[in-house]
Amino acid sequence: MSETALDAGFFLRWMTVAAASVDREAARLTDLDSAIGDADHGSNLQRGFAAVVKVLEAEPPQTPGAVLTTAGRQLISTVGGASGPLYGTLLRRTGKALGEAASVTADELRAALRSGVDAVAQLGGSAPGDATMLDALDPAVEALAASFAAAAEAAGQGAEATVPLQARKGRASYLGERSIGHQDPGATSSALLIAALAEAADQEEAK
Amino acid sequence: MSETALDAGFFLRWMTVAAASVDREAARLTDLDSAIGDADHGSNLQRGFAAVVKVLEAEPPQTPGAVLTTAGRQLISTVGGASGPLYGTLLRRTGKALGEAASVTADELRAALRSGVDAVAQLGGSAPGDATMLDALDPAVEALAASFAAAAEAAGQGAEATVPLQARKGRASYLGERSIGHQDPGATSSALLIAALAEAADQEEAK
Amino acid sequence: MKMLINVPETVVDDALRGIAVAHPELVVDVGSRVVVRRDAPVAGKVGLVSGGGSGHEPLHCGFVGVGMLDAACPGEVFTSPVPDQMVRAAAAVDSGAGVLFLVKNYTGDVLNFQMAAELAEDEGVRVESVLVNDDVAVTDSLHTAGRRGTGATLFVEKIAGAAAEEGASLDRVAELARRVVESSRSFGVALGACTTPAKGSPMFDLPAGELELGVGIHGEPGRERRPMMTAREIADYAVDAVLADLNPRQPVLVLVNGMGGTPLLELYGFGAEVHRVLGERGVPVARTLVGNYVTSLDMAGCSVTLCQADEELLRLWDAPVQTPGLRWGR
Amino acid sequence: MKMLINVPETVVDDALRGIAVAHPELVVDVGSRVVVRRDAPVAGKVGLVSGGGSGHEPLHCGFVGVGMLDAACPGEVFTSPVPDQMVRAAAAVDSGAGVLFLVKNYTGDVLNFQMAAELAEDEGVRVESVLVNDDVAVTDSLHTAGRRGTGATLFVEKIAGAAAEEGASLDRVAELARRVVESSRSFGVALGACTTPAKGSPMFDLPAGELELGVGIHGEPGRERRPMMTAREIADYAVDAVLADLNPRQPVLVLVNGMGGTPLLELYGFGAEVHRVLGERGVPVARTLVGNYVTSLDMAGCSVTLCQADEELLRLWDAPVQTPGLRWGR
Ligand SMILES: Nc1ncnc2c1ncn2[C@@H]1O[C@H](COP(=O)(O)OP(=O)(O)O)[C@@H](O)[C@H]1O
Ligand SMILES: Nc1ncnc2c1ncn2[C@@H]1O[C@H](COP(=O)(O)OP(=O)(O)O)[C@@H](O)[C@H]1O
Ligand SMILES: [Mg+2]
Ligand SMILES: [Mg+2]
Ligand SMILES: [Mg+2]
Ligand SMILES: [Mg+2]
Repeated sequence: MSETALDAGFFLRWMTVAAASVDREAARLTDLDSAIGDADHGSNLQRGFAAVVKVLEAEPPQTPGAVLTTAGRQLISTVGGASGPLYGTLLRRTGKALGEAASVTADELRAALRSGVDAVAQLGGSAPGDATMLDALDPAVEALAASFAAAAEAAGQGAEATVPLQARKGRASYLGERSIGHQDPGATSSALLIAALAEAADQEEAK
Repeated sequence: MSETALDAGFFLRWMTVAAASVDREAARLTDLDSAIGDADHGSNLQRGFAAVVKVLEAEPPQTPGAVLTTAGRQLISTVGGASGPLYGTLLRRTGKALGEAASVTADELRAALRSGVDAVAQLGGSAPGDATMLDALDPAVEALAASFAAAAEAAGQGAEATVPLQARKGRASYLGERSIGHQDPGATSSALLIAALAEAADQEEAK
Repeated sequence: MKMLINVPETVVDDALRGIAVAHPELVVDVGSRVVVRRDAPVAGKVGLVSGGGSGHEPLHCGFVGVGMLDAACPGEVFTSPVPDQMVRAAAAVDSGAGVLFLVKNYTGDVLNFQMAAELAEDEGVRVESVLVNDDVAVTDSLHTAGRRGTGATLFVEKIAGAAAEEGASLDRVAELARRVVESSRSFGVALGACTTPAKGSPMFDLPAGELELGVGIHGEPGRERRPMMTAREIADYAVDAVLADLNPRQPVLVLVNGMGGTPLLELYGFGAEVHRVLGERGVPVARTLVGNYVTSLDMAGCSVTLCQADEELLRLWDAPVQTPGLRWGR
Repeated sequence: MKMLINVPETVVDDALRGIAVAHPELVVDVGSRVVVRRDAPVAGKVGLVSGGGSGHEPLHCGFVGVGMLDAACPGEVFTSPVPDQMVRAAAAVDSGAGVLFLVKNYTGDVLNFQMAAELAEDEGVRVESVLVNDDVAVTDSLHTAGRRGTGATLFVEKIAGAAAEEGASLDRVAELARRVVESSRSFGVALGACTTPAKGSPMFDLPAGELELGVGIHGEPGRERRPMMTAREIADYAVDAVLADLNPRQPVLVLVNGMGGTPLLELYGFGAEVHRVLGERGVPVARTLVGNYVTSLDMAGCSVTLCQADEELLRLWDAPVQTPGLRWGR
């Protein structure tokens, strides 16, 4: 894993790339959510990440931790639904774990993300295998030990792996066995989030 | 015009044939009404004539006049809508004009129908050419001077002649020019009623 | 088209049985199809009777109660009731002070109420009738059946009901009702057609991306079809259509009425737009009612009714009312 | 799918502006998306706050007023509100007697209200929360998100609201609310799917001639699809589903709820069938409410909620209430 120092600029880029990607894929996320949920996941995250970019541009935080806690707070205040508190908590806890350092290593980021993902599991009372965002996030954090690209790859596979699963948390769980055969919208957006992280890292290397 | 005496039995048969014909054509009448009205003309008359047959069978009146006034009263009490009072009045006034005779001639029937149709025009404030039932009834009464068959023919033509007319009375008038090009449901059911009269006359002759 | 019914033939009777269990304060005669407030006839009080085709609920059965109607006569779906019903209702609510028939202007309603009035008078009941004709989508001329009765019916029944409850005489209640009619105009819009149980399919074809302007409440098509408009544009169009025929010199009562199939969420948003136009046109608003009151089964769409209200009408509008469909005060 | 809207993005704000003009007795903060009764905070009174996704009107904003909620927090359509809204509402209605959050059991509502409760407590407001979970179509197990909150929300808000209005303490109001939750179960049926403004097309495909059993109020598909049934059969199925999970030893409150797109005429007929089944099953009925109260935009269909009501609950149910959506007494 590269030892590049990741500064606030890197995290700002991550959020900007993530927002663009959510914006692009909003209709697909909403379609996935309409099959097994209530057809709002795309517009929820679109609204949330647009607000995140706006607040980060207005007053860019100076540390990686502050970028993520600000973004997380903003998601909580604007998304609503299940995904607002969950994604908000993911970023806030990750940001808190990064502390006040001006830059962090990839390994530090991985450890922080671990505590963020654990906080999501705790808040949601969920575990990998329940066909939720955790099915993308959890393997992504593991794979991050290898590389950003591997994390993105693992998140994508984790999202796809929700297709044969029966949902046990969130709205999709109401469908019982009828939820089998559908990809979880939250796992899909989590894969986008991790892919955005890898893209931000690519841009970093290209600098 | 034949000088056969028309007794209560003849008028009972007219009503029975009319009821059967309305029953058979109810869907078509409702379809015509849905194009320029509120899609109930068929079920309105179906309900009404079923009640007419029921009351006439339960206690068959002894004179032509009584058959028609009973039928008319029953239509008023069961049909509702515009057509209930109008058809009810048609039969009641015709029946009243026939008086208490045990049998009547075709000419007497024609004169009685004339006063029935006039009563409809008065109650509805309408005249031939307004694209209503009068467009079938009025020419039918005239043609009855020749024969029952001619009356049925004239009523049918009168109904068809409403197609190019703009409705000026009843619900269809709300459509303004958009009512042009549709056959009036009430004119259509009036044609059925007169055709039933001709059929009853045919059966009479065949006896 | 799927419906929550048993068979089309029993829809009205089934509904009346439901009204009976839900509203013990009403006497529901299912066989005769008459709904009467339980304390009728109220001594010395003018009896208010209305009725019309079913499918417009809560109108009229849902407006029976203290401060509004004494009885309602529901016909088959979209078919006016028969005179027997009104005669029976009149007998049930007449305390000797007379009975007022409130009649929406449709040929069927007019003719059946007219016959009923003659029959009831024969039985010794003094009857007055007031015709409600507020729909500006229909021109009132010699060559039409005249403007339809739609949303203003609610204003008339409420205000006349309040006056009757206060003990006003038959002539006085009738005069007030006529004043409300003269002061009220409506315009309706459909985004989708309704389906009657008897027909089982939508009453008219409305292609995606078009709306029907100037519809009534019986699933009749309107006078004009246009490409789909925004709530803002529809509010402009409807309010201007009403104001072309009504020039209020006093604050207005506003009814933002849903046709049945439009969510309340959308209706409130539309209500905001109606207020905006009225503001832009300089028409002050006294009261606003938003909801599904004069419906057309599951038709998607809305109507706007304005009633120019002088102080007396406004006071009677604000008076207590206790019916299944409209309730406030006391 | 045609809607009476401007653009999907402003639907909730537009509706709030409409609620503001139609209900001057409410304070509507459109920017913060909080609706509060005008006299809040009422001295010494526990503040009742609820909220959830929009699209269920009159729930919740239409249940703000005397004898029911002190404040409501509407989210985007079918999306739970954000904690900032509940925190602001709690501050607005807390008289010092504490605030009760009434939360429908959906992951989003639960998480957002939970965060809000923590934040409000940080600001010195005492907060209790009660979870409403009445929908028997969802089994309540470790392996699901638990039964959904649907029709019973109306019973909980009404009865807790009456207790709070009488001056009951926070603990007491919360205890009563929990008793109503435990005593209530619901079952819902869709004849047609609803359309959200954001998606613009029906949320699920329901072929002609089929219905969806066990639906929630967010346009989620249900658990089973069957060939179309009559009102009679649907009533049998829904009531039996509820009674499988609730064995009332006391007379029940019955809510025959429309999902928004089903005409009131049909709903009353369905209510009669629900009464018939209850009679056949030997369940006495104390009160019946029929109407569109907990809706799902324009979804065609209905739900049945039963609440076994002891004398205290019944008395509180009958207590006066004055809100846009529910009004009686006084
Ligand atoms: N308890 C939970 N734990 C983890 N993730 C969850 C949980 N509940 C829901 N989710 C995730 O949230 C996603 C749905 O988000 P969204 O549609 O925005 O919210 P809502 O379900 O409230 O409409 C699901 O696809 C799932 O990945
Ligand atoms: N004023 C009138 N004079 C004569 N006939 C009329 C008048 N109004 C309506 N009709 C007839 O009644 C028919 C409609 O009957 P029906 O559909 O049963 O009643 P409604 O219009 O009340 O639904 C019309 O097609 C027309 O022929
Ligand atoms: Mg969702
Ligand atoms: Mg008709
Ligand atoms: Mg009709
Ligand atoms: Mg949602």
